[in-house]
Amino acid sequence: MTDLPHSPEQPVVAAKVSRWKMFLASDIFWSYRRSPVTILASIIALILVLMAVFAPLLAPYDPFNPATLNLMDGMTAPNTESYTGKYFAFGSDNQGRDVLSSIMYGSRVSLFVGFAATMFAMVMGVGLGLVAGYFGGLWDAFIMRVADVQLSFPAILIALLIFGVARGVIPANQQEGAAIWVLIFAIGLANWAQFARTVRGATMVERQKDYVAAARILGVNPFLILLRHVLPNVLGPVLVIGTIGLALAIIEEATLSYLGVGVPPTQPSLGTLIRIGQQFLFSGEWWILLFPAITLILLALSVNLLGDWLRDALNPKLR
Amino acid sequence: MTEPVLSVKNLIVDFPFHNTNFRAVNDISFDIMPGEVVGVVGESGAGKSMTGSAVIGLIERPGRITSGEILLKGQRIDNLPEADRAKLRGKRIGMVFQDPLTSLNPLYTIGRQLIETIRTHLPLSEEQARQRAIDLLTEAGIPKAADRIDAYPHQFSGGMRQRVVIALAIAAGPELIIADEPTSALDVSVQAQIIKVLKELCSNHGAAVMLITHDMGVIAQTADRMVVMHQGKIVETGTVGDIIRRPREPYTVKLINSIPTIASDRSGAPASAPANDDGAFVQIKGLVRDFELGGGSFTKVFKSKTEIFRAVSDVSFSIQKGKTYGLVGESGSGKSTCAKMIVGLIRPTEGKILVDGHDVWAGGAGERERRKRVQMIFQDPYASLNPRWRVADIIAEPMRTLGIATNKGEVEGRVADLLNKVRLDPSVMRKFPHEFSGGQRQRIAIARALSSQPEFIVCDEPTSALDVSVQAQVLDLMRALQDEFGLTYLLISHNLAVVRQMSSAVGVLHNGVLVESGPTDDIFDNPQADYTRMLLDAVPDISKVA
Amino acid sequence: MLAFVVRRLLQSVIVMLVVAFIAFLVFRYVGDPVTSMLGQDSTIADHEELRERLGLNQPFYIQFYHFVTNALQGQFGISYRLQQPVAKLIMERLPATIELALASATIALVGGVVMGIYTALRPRAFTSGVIMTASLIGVSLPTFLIGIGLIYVFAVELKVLPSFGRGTVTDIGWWRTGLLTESGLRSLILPAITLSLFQLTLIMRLVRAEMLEVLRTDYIRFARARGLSTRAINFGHALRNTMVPVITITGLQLGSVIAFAIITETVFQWPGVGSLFVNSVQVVDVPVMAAYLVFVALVFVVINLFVDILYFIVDPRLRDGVRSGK
Amino acid sequence: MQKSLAGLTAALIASTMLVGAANAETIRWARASDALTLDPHSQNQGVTHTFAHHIYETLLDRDSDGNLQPRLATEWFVKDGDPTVWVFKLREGVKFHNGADFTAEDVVFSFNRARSDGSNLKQLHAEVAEVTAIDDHTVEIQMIGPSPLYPNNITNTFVMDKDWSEEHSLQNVQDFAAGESNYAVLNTNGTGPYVLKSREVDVQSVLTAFEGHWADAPAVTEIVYLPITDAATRIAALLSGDVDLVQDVPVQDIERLRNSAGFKIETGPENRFIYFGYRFGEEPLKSSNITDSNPINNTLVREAIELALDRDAIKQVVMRGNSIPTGIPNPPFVNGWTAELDAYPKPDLEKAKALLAEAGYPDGFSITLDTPNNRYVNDEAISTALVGMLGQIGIKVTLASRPVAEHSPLVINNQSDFYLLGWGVPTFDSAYVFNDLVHTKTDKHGTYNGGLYSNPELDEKIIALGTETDLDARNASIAEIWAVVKADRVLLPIHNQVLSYAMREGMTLPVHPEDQPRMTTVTFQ
Repeated sequence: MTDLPHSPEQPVVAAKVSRWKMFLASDIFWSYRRSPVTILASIIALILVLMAVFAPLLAPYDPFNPATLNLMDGMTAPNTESYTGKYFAFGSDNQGRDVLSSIMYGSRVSLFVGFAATMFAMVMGVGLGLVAGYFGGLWDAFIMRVADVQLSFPAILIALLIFGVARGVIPANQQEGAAIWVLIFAIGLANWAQFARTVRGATMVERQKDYVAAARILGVNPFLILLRHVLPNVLGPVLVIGTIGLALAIIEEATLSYLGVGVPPTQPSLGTLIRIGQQFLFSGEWWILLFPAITLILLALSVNLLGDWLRDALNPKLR
Repeated sequence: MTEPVLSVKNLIVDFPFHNTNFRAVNDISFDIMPGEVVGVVGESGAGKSMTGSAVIGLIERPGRITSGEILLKGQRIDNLPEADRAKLRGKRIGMVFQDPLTSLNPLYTIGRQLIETIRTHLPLSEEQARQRAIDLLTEAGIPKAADRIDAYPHQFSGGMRQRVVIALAIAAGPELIIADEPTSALDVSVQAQIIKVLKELCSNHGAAVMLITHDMGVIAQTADRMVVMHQGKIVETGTVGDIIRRPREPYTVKLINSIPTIASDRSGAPASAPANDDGAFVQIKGLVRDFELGGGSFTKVFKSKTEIFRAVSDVSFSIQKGKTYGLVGESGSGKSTCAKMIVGLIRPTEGKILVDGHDVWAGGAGERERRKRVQMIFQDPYASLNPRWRVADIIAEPMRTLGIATNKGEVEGRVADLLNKVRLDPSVMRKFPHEFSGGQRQRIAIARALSSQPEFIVCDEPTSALDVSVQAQVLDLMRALQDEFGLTYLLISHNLAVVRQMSSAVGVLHNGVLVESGPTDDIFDNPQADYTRMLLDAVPDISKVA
Repeated sequence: MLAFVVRRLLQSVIVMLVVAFIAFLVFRYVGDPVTSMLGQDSTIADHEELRERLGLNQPFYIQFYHFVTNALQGQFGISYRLQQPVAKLIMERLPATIELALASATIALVGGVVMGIYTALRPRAFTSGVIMTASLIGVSLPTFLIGIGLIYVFAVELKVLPSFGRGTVTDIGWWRTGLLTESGLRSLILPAITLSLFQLTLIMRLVRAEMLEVLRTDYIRFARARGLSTRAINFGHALRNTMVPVITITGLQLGSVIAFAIITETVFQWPGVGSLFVNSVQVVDVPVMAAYLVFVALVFVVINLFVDILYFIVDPRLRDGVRSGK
Repeated sequence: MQKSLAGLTAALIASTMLVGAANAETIRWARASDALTLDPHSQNQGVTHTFAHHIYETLLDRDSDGNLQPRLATEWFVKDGDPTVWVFKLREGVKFHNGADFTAEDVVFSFNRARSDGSNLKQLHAEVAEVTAIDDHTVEIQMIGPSPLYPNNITNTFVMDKDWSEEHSLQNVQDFAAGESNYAVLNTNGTGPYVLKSREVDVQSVLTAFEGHWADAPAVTEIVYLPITDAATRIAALLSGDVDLVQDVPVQDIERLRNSAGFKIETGPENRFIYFGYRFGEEPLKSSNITDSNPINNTLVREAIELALDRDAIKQVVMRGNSIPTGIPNPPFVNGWTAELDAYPKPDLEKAKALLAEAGYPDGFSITLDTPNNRYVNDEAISTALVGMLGQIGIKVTLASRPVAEHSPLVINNQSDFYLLGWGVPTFDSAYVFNDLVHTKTDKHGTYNGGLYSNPELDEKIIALGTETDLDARNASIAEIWAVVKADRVLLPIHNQVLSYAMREGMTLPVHPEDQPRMTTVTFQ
């Protein structure tokens, strides 16, 4: 590494850090360009996200507005005429909802839950991770023990319990409005530990660096140091976990709805759609399960692939 | 005449990166005769290590040999299939890396690693191999080799590990040893021994040595002939004596001149300082620092007693205003700990630190004084600048934090001013650290230090991460600034030459104890403490060239 | 070392207490056991009376206290749903879950490590790319769907594997194993795969990442420079160093396998503690739920301890209390 | 339909006597959940009873049409001159599995046990004052007052062996608070047609035919009982040939199974209706945007809601034709049911809107509907459908879907404004419905009257039913009550559930109205 030429005064590919930093800058884009899989993944992800965001504009029907549904349209096969003479590209489900539209709106819910939950987990995890890693000592011990306990239970279990509590604490008549937020809280709380662990590690490394010392010499407030100096330098790995976490959160949401807790059935998420469709696996209405399932796979897969690529691209050693 | 062990002909190594092709080694040729020690010298990026890798055939992707030939004992090897090349490694060409701490597999005993290597190349039984391993270790100067052979790497000191590494390299009796900066990671005192071991072992086993280093001193002491490289090209080749005494090429001249020499320096040393008096600007009185060994907070909770390690014990010295005090010591001598205590990063267990009469650890007031007056320059210019910040912000942080300048325009002005002071173009303030070379970064670090208008700057190994030529420039800059602002320096360094050049008074630190302190020339010319004497003898110096 | 183990155990106890406490905090909200216990032929009076008898009217910390004091004597009460001692129920179900967990853990470990090494040694090979991508599908689908899918293909369509249950079992003492009969082993395949997919992907990626890191270290370069064979380098030196960090994460993962089994066991009607838990949640069988959660915590703690000890064995630096590189 | 089915069954039963006797037949019987306990008096729950009916026996039983049939009792009648005493003549020559003889003492013991505190059956025997053995084969039951329909209450009260029980100190039913479980939870000694061979809770139970049984040997000589929780897995098990009979068949799979070779479906009405309940009283709803009054309390609104409800659509789409829409919360089996009451209005959105406007809610209102999602057939889907239907007349419904364990407490504790619930009528008499769903909520009555409907006149009539001996007068009174209930729309009935059993070709299991199929009634072709 130490061995690329430079006359000391020309700011070209100078020495160690500067060289791979430059790499990084250009290489993220470069490694992206030369990885067709990643390109494909990002395109798919983009399409799905746009589809979800603009569902109200794109979707042929509004499956979330019960008043527009006619039960008699239920179970219509793709591209056959329904009871009320409608045509559904992907068929309709047992409530007469257009599966295509449901997928669009469903991804909207799933993505929202996924993003929000991951954000929540990220903020919490990063925050605690920074504190644990920077201040160490009992702070560290305590936070990491909690993280251990947390990790000893699968996200699903935790989410289940939290959901139960919320059910009890929130007055019955407000629960439906709250449901989605409870879900976000539950999934988020179930996933913060990974972030905390990673950030803690990275922080412990950064804390030793001289630029932190330089700030400490000036007596800069520790939290300011964490925020302005350390945080920006530990965000790389966080980003990676974030992407993977997003996919994970979406799957977890699906699993939760399989266990009977989750978003209200009148506003099905991708996961709820799959849970519903799964009942029709043997009964011939394959489209109710197939299309949402494919969408979920595509979504999770593409997000994961992006996360992968990001991980490798951000890690100069892995090239 | 005899056939050279190694002869490199018109070697070219390219690194095709996605957008550019970068030529690491550019059409070089040289020979190494049997039993000869050839030094390859050059600054970082000169392509010397790459040459070594090319010879042993371990160039990392995407680098590759574009053209040229490498012959071992007249047989061409650069075009051999990987399998056959692998056979050469260790068997006929051995290699020693720079950092002994990372060169050994931490999970296996050194014995296992030796025996494995030996048996890969020589038809020996487990026992025979073990015996040979023990012999090698003994040869390499490992005491009680027979007992220690089953120890793990982490149970050896750096110097010892490097001995093991050399033993490993020589294990199968290769004809050529490539030593890539074998001593740069070690303390001077150890350095000398390692060089000795390397030389002895190689001559015993009749192996030629290709010694790659940036340190002219090492070459001067060790090598028969030397090859000077610069930007991938060979600048000059010849016997060590010739080149050092009568360098022909301008680059070589520049290189040699920029090397600080421990011999009493030309730049007219500052008048030796008067003995420790209380009027001094900086006074360190009976500084002590203890560390508790081992154990996280939980161990603390669960086991009552923790062994105490005294890193700094009763260190006292003082610095006159505008002068430089050099603190010399090897790694682990506690010099950095002193620095940290003085700038307020670590609280002293005992002792006082007075800067301009203010005790910097005396509560809020003291701290405020310290922040105003004391600043620090760090060793590694790559770690001391926040990579995510723009130069402007980095330099501005101190003045912002201390409220010296707040409004945007003023700050910008001052930053530009400081950049000029450190001989950098103000336009660079929009850039990020990674866009600069090591030397430039150190200048930025200095600018930051000056930004709070301190009177006293602690410089912890300010140049040890830099090439000699750059080092010279940085040292000049520091001198100039000292004169301009009447700064007081505490210069911490393991490089005696640098210290001698820069400082008016010197202290020698050994295992946390200040073994000797006084005016520079006194200490260098007639040292009292044995340790100091040992240090001075150990320093490889081109003036000592055979 | 001993001090370390003791400390660990102490922590474990705390962990489990915390878990149990949280559990009780939560239970009051997951539903009302009484309504599920009394059929529709019951009066409000009956409900009150039963609630009183079960001590459900006491504040949760009292209930918690009773739970702990009883638990300390190995008393976990009797299941509301099945009216049998909880300890007995869990012991009966334990073998099934453990066998399933071990099976899938083995699949995950072996598959994960092998594929991880492969993809690390051939980072640019096409096959590696395929493996990397394919492995993601495992984590891109909810477990229940994967399970149903496998059943549909292998049981319904191909009729090659059983669709549910554990097949014929044989008793070895109190341990009821399905590993000794052919039908037992065949019934193990689908659930084990379903359960392992997630972990497999995870371990594989971890191994790959770590291996790539290790392959770039000095001592590997030095090993090359000494002319050691590629095999010796990759599997002798690189792999072992890779394993050090892998062990921790893997340990944690295996811990969660047992808990993850909840879904898999439900889908495959696997008679383990997981399905027991799900059935208990349906009717708010508090004693079982509490015991289960504590049990999971225990498993995790034990595995963690085991992992740390393994750590000591693998990494000499730790034996001498030197901070490990990772 | 069920009639013809029953006829067929009868015929087949006759034919199989021979077959069954001839060759041994094992049947693998899968359903959603396992019997909770083997203690026959501990749980009053369908699944548990169904299982128990194979090991233990009751004095009286019901046939596929729900008519009372003799079982351990051969005759039963009200004692001459004393309308408060029921006399039961017991079958002779009946033996318990352990060989002990079945006598009146056993009946007395069992009934007292069923009435004891720990028992979940005690409500069914609330009217009983004392049970006495007249001789070895006669039992008299002294009621508090005249209770003409008492025999309907005892079809799930199983008879245990007194000596065996005392030997294992089973006088009391399992107490949940107790530390350990009693002997009867895991061990049995009944007079039933099958003997428990092995049992692994939630995994499988094996029963074999009891040679010493008083009736003819059944065609099925061995039963392997397999609980499979997940519906899809359950069906998969049948399709892959791992089981012969699936009891709880998801409606959406019925058609597919009916049409696929090698499988057949038996369907029949269940004695259980599904209905919506809602909040009465002036107090405003918790979950509505109308905060000054309770729209539901207005008859017009309730009528509007019913007019918006399209029962036939639910039947066709949600239930796949497997339901019997009804206009009255009372299954056809039950005494008091009439075709007129059962009639329900065709949906009429225009009229519904008009009614809402007339009631003062021209733009509708909002309300939360609570629904279970794991209890009744497609419960959540039904509620979801209603949300759509009400949406069309401007009533904005938010749906709260919960596991039944969280749902039923809401109803019992009157915390729900609007909820879905199902109700079975084990006594086959309207009084049972009135007691729990219509009577004003007290700690003895109206337990599940979550809407807090209260009508003092009805309450009197309902109480009176309990003691009315003149059946005609009683039925008349029932009819009057129903008239009011229907007029007031106290409950909004949707349909009666239809049961479907799926089985492999070559066997037949008739549907049991209480979903308590007996393997003794299985026949093979």
